[in-house]
Amino acid sequence: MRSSTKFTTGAVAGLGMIGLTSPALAATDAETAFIFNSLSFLMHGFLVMWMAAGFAMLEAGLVRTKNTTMQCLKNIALYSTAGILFYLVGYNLMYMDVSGFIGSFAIWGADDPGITDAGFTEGDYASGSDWFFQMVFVAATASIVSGTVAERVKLWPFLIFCVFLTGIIYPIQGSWSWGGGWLSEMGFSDFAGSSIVHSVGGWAALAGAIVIGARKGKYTDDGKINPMPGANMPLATLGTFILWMGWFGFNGGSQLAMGTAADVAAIASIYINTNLAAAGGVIAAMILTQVLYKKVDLTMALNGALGGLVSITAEPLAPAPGLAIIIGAIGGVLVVFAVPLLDKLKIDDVVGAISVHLVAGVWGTLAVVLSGADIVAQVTGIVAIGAFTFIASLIVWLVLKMVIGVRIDEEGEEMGLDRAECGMEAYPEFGTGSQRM
Amino acid sequence: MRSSTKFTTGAVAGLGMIGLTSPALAATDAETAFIFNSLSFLMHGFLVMWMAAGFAMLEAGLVRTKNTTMQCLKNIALYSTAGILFYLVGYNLMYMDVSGFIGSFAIWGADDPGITDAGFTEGDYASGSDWFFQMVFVAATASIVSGTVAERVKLWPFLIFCVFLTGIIYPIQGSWSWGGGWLSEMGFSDFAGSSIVHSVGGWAALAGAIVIGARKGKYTDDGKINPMPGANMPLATLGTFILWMGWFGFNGGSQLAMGTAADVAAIASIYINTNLAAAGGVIAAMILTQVLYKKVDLTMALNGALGGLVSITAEPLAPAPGLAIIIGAIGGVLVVFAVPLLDKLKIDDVVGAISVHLVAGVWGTLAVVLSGADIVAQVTGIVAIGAFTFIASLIVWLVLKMVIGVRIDEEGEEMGLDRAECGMEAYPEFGTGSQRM
Amino acid sequence: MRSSTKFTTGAVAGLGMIGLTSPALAATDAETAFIFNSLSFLMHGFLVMWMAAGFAMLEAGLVRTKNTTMQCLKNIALYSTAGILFYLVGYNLMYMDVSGFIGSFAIWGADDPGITDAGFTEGDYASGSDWFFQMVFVAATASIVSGTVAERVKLWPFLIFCVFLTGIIYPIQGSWSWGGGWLSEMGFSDFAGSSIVHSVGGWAALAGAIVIGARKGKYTDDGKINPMPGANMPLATLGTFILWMGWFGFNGGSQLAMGTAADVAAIASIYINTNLAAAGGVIAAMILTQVLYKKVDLTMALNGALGGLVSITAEPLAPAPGLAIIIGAIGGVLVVFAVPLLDKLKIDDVVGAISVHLVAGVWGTLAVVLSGADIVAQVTGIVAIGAFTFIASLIVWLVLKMVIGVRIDEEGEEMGLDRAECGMEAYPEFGTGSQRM
Amino acid sequence: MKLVMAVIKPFKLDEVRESLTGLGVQGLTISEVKGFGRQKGQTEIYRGAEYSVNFLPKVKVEVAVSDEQVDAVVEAVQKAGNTGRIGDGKIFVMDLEKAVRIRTGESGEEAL
Amino acid sequence: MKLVMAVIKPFKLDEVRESLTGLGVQGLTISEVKGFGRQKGQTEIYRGAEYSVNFLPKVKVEVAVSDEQVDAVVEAVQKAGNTGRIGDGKIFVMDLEKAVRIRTGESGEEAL
Amino acid sequence: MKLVMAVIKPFKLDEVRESLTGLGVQGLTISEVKGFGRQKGQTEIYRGAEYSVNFLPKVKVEVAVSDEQVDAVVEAVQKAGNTGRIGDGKIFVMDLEKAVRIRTGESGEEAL
Ligand SMILES: Nc1ncnc2c1ncn2[C@@H]1O[C@H](COP(=O)(O)OP(=O)(O)O)[C@@H](O)[C@H]1O
Ligand SMILES: Nc1ncnc2c1ncn2[C@@H]1O[C@H](COP(=O)(O)OP(=O)(O)O)[C@@H](O)[C@H]1O
Ligand SMILES: Nc1ncnc2c1ncn2[C@@H]1O[C@H](COP(=O)(O)OP(=O)(O)O)[C@@H](O)[C@H]1O
Repeated sequence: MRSSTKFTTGAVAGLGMIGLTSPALAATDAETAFIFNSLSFLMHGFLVMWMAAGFAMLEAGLVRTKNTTMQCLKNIALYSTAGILFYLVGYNLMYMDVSGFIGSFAIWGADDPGITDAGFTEGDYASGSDWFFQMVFVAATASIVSGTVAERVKLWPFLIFCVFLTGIIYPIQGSWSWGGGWLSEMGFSDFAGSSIVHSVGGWAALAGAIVIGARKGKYTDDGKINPMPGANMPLATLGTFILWMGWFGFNGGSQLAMGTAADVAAIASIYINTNLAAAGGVIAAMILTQVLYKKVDLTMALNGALGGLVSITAEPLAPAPGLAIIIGAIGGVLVVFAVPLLDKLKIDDVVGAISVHLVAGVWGTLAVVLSGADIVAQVTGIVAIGAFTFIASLIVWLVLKMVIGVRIDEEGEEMGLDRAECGMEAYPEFGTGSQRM
Repeated sequence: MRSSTKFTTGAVAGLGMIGLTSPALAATDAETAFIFNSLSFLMHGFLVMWMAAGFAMLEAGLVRTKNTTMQCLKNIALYSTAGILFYLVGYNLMYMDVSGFIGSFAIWGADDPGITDAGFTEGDYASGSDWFFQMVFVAATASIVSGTVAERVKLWPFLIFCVFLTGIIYPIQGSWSWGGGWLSEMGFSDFAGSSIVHSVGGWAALAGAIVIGARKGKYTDDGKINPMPGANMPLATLGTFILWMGWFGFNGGSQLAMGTAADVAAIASIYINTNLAAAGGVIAAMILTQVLYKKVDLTMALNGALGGLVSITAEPLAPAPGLAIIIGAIGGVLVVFAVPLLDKLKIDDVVGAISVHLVAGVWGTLAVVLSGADIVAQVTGIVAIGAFTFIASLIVWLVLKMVIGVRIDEEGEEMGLDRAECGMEAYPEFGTGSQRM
Repeated sequence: MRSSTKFTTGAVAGLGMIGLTSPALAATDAETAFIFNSLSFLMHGFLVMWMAAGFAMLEAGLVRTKNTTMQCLKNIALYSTAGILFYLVGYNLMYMDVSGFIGSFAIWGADDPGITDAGFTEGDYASGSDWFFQMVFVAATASIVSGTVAERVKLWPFLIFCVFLTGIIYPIQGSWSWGGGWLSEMGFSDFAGSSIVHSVGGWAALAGAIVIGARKGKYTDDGKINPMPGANMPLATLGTFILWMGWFGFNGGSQLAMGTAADVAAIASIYINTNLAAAGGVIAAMILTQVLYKKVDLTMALNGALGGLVSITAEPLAPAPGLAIIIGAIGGVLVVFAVPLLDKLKIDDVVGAISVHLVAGVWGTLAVVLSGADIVAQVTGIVAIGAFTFIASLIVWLVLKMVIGVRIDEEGEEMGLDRAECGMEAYPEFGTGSQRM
Repeated sequence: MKLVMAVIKPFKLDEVRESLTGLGVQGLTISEVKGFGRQKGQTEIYRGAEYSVNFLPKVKVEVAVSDEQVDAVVEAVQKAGNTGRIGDGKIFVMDLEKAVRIRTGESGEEAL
Repeated sequence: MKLVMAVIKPFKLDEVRESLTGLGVQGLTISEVKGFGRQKGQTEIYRGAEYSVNFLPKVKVEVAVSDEQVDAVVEAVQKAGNTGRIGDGKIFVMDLEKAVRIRTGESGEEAL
Repeated sequence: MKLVMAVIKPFKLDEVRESLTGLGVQGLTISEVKGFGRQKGQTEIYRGAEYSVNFLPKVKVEVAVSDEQVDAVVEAVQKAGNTGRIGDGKIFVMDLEKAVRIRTGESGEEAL
């Protein structure tokens, strides 16, 4: 479990927890605390699991109809892959016997010595509850990638990339901080993963977008950008609401405990800040697009919510609510500027995932400095995690490109991945669907 | 927090809680109770937050395609606005130092004196958990309005209305009852807000519908009603299921405690009654539309579920399950009759929100009399809350109308708010979308 | 409550619970355990309730547009019916004074003698929390049927079938095992209901499909199968994700307790196995359709997830995670083969519910043998439950067919149930909808 | 007989239909089309990038009429479909050699 | 050459297509249209308010044929599209001056 | 005047439109159609059962032109719409008796 993160960033709560066990008169007993802590992992874990549906709906709404079946398929497949890989390799690589730069290669197994046939003797939480909570995080990382490279990456190469991302790349960099490795020793602080989860997804997505290239026709030779509007706005909205809901689990559960009054009060603060940062991101993105474009762009408002959420994720506990609104609003503003900037660089990010998760993720990690983190440690973490993830991802994408190819052929891209790779239309009776008449 | 409500309407449970702390042998200790109470606020709070998505989907499904992007945007924007305003003004206006008719103007701040570095000393729940739970309620009120005035109200004036509704109007009337003001002293009982939340939303919506007027072409001069069918029934169904799920949080969390066996048993009863009232509303609406129209109207069944839920909200604990079914069924029946009645009055309520939240809300508040509430107090509450909210809303809407205008121009209404104000189609490849060929 | 199941299949945890209450030093007190146990029922219960939305979306996505409104209506109606019937008859028939083969006819009422005005004295959980949890299970059974017989069964006959299924058939067979009847005494083990819930739904669906017959044009006389593709793939995907999420409640809550460290650790293991079995089902179905058909069929991947989930439901606790993946993967494989097989037998199952819930349900019940269950007891249970449910369902369907007819007339089937029985299009502005121009 | 084919603005459909039934026209067939012409589409912005919509939604009305009716029909459509603003559309008239009512097999003007 | 344009009931499409291919017709083009005529739409009720649907879904079949084939084609469509109930639709025949196959540039009857 | 009606592959629409505007054509009307012809649809598999899609998506382009322009227009469409692969579609030319601009009431070639 993320032990060292706890001590680094959750210091107040952490101390609280130790202190709180002493006054016997009113204190929670050890087994009750064990249950609360485990329950927090489980409840918040199912909320984070739900984010997989959020990513699926967001992305299914932002691609064109001809690639929608594929986008759904990729999302359920990557969530499945992430779970299996994190079990086979990832968890132990990230958390077991971390030497500083890497954990150990082994299949995960539950370990609760404190629960015996004679009853409970000691322990902080059920080891399985922690595993479950960590597992749903790694899936989020892979979801980020799928949005960026949508509409042209082939199914199986994409899933193979996810195998490496969730089994190797994510866990190794995760071991540096949450696993108790060198970054955590340096004082790097990333409460729930603005960098460790979100920017990692963003870097992997960026590497993918570069290797795979833009969708055919997205950028014309004369420098024009040719928008390819998403097919289903309510679906994208639903996805955003799901993610917003899931984020209470993402950030709230990252308190890693609920067995004391101080812990549950901390979770309450985290919920509030998480919610208000998202709200700040929405309002900022709306005002900004109104000013810039004279119309309010819904997809930017949705991205703004996510930008706000990613921004507060590195430190959702310490800031006062007012500061959380501001941190989130800045996240929303960054997203609105980053999206067209990436287009100018001809980096084709279908759903804005790089802007949301990488750009706002970096901002969020820096913003921890406002709550007292060491700027050098933060920058070191951002750079180290970014460099490692980007380079490792680039290598995997390039090898895949050379060996089996990562991109659908032109004809398949034209007809859409749904017919080319799935043989199945997403909406056969709508639009130009084959089943209309 | 809603202290006085607790004593007024949750009397049995409240007494239980006091009594239960004495028998030392088996009782939950104070810190454990603190955690349970806070957890109830948080868990039920995220369920109520989820209702924001429910309203968004319900409304997105019941408007026409050309206004769907806007409806999604309004919903995520109002939820964001409500949170920020409740933080800046609303909470303290509703709950802090309520003098009888109003609280105080101040920014909210967490206050948990019982949690110190030395550990937990005393307290009922984390103050932030209560804030979070109360905040998601106010958002529901604003969501109700957005459904009624859909398809013609302009974005920014609508959001400004939400600022007043969530920052001022809702909190002031809320201070009278949940804030411990004059209505609560009178014995007015509204457990989870049939009046305080739902009818308030309904009154504000009614004022809006009157000031803004009906959609162009909805009512012809010869008295004919011209239906404008909602564009996406599965979305409306999803929204209803989300709201139903969220309502367990809405009503269950309004027990305001989970730290004793009696409290958790009360929450269980509330879940059961909430569920069965909704079920009663569905079945009643289905049978009634079959009898009246020879066909079963899905949108009425969905509205029936919501009518049942609103009806039971004023007292979801005391009734036996059988009575809950009946209360809900009457709610469903009222909705089926109220919808065409409003049309006859040329009050154009796009999604039926006035019928569901105002009409069934009044009924639900009256139905508390069946569980022993004082009829005079109930009627006083209904009238006072209604008169204040309706007049205050009317003023805000009228001022907005005069100053900046609240309604899109005819051409914009014809082409749809999505293109007129968002420049973005909800379904560009479906129907007559621009991206089909 | 499912007392005997607990002792049969949750033996380790059950013993643990007894043992754990003795060591006074660190143990949860009785009231705290009561709250935890009740909370588990409530929290897991709302997750299972959410599955009703999952079935609705899955089925709404897999039918054609002209039957989508009806599919939404049936799902919200059956969920409502199931709750009311389980209250009026079902619960007591299943759990009260079970004589071996049947409980008693009586309306359910909460019974918590351990909670008095003087406080908590004794008890394991709030009786209402248990009722709520059991109620949402029976709704799942009815949902399964609605998917199979979609697109041709009339509304009211279908709902009358649901009355019998949820009020009589399900509770009677349930009394044999979870009610403590003869099957449980024999040692039949079905932790969360691979047979008791899922295969029961599957058998009832199979009887329905046989009595009602295939959709017009599905099977041509020359033996050709004429696919009728589902209209909305993202909706079907959303439904699957909702079901997946809800399944943590379905299986996790079936631990029936959370008041000890051992229980919460068991729930954690159940979450993990549930998740990994679904993942195994997805990956297996994807690889298999790629190999068989050279394309990856999204609907099969979705069915694969559900097949994996159903497979692990009979024993989600005991297997190691690796075994859970394999059990789920086999479930996914079975589904991929069962779907075309049923088509060959001209059994028209619109959404694949028989393959998912019956076939994988039988497999899952057999797979408990891998965790030590007695094969004779398992086979006896599968056969007894299957025979009873299938025959009883067949009788109800046949009587309905004779008395009021179960199938829409040809013209109505051609124009779709939405217009024929609801007078309401699901997507009036899309495809060939009436509101397009 | 003649086939009159008109391309009009979608929101003018009801008026056009009513003016035609006013002339005694018993039936007509419409379809959704997109038009390119002097009227240009709005420029939209999607996620910061501009684009223009070249083809605008129009409705095509096809009505078969007798030779005597054709002038009145053309005039009625022209009047009812007119807003005076660019993009109102066109009316085209073609010769119709034969018309058959599928239900009865009748042909010629009785079939209309 | 002639252009035969038929407006038929949607569920008759397969039968019409089969009867045409039976005559040796090699290709045809269909589109979704809505028809207004003697057949009236059902009256529906939405949330308590009645409304009638004026335009009913139909399918338009367009097929270019040689002058010799035209009578057989019209007859085939009339037979296959017939249910005997109101709303079966119409067949219109127009003169076709020229036909070109885009792929090869062939024109005239070879292009069909 | 003539009415040129072309059935083309959807992704060729932009090229066809550009080549027509290159000739000075000011307007045209398009619609979504489905074509049946020599080009056969892919066989798909849905949940283990094979099916073939008979009708393939095409775009119909209708453009009214003056008699002088017609040959150039047909040639332009044939060139721009050509991929050389089966299913490229057809061009049909019909006589147009009258054209009216709804906005102004102008008729004849000025109306185009
Ligand atoms: N030459 C043409 N052939 C076919 N359709 C045409 C032609 N010119 C215009 N149209 C149709 O008429 C519509 C209106 O034409 P446009 O030039 O925009 O305005 P106006 O009719 O006022 O001159 C176009 O959108 C197109 O559908
Ligand atoms: N004069 C007409 N011009 C063009 N289409 C027509 C005309 N009359 C009828 N139609 C088309 O034929 C369809 C059937 O016509 P209708 O009058 O309802 O029945 P019937 O063909 O049995 O007389 C209509 O829905 C419409 O699409
Ligand atoms: N006789 C016809 N009448 C009307 N449309 C036709 C005819 N023949 C072909 N078409 C249209 O042209 C399209 C292409 O025809 P097809 O035979 O597939 O290829 P090609 O044009 O290369 O010969 C068809 O899909 C159909 O839309």
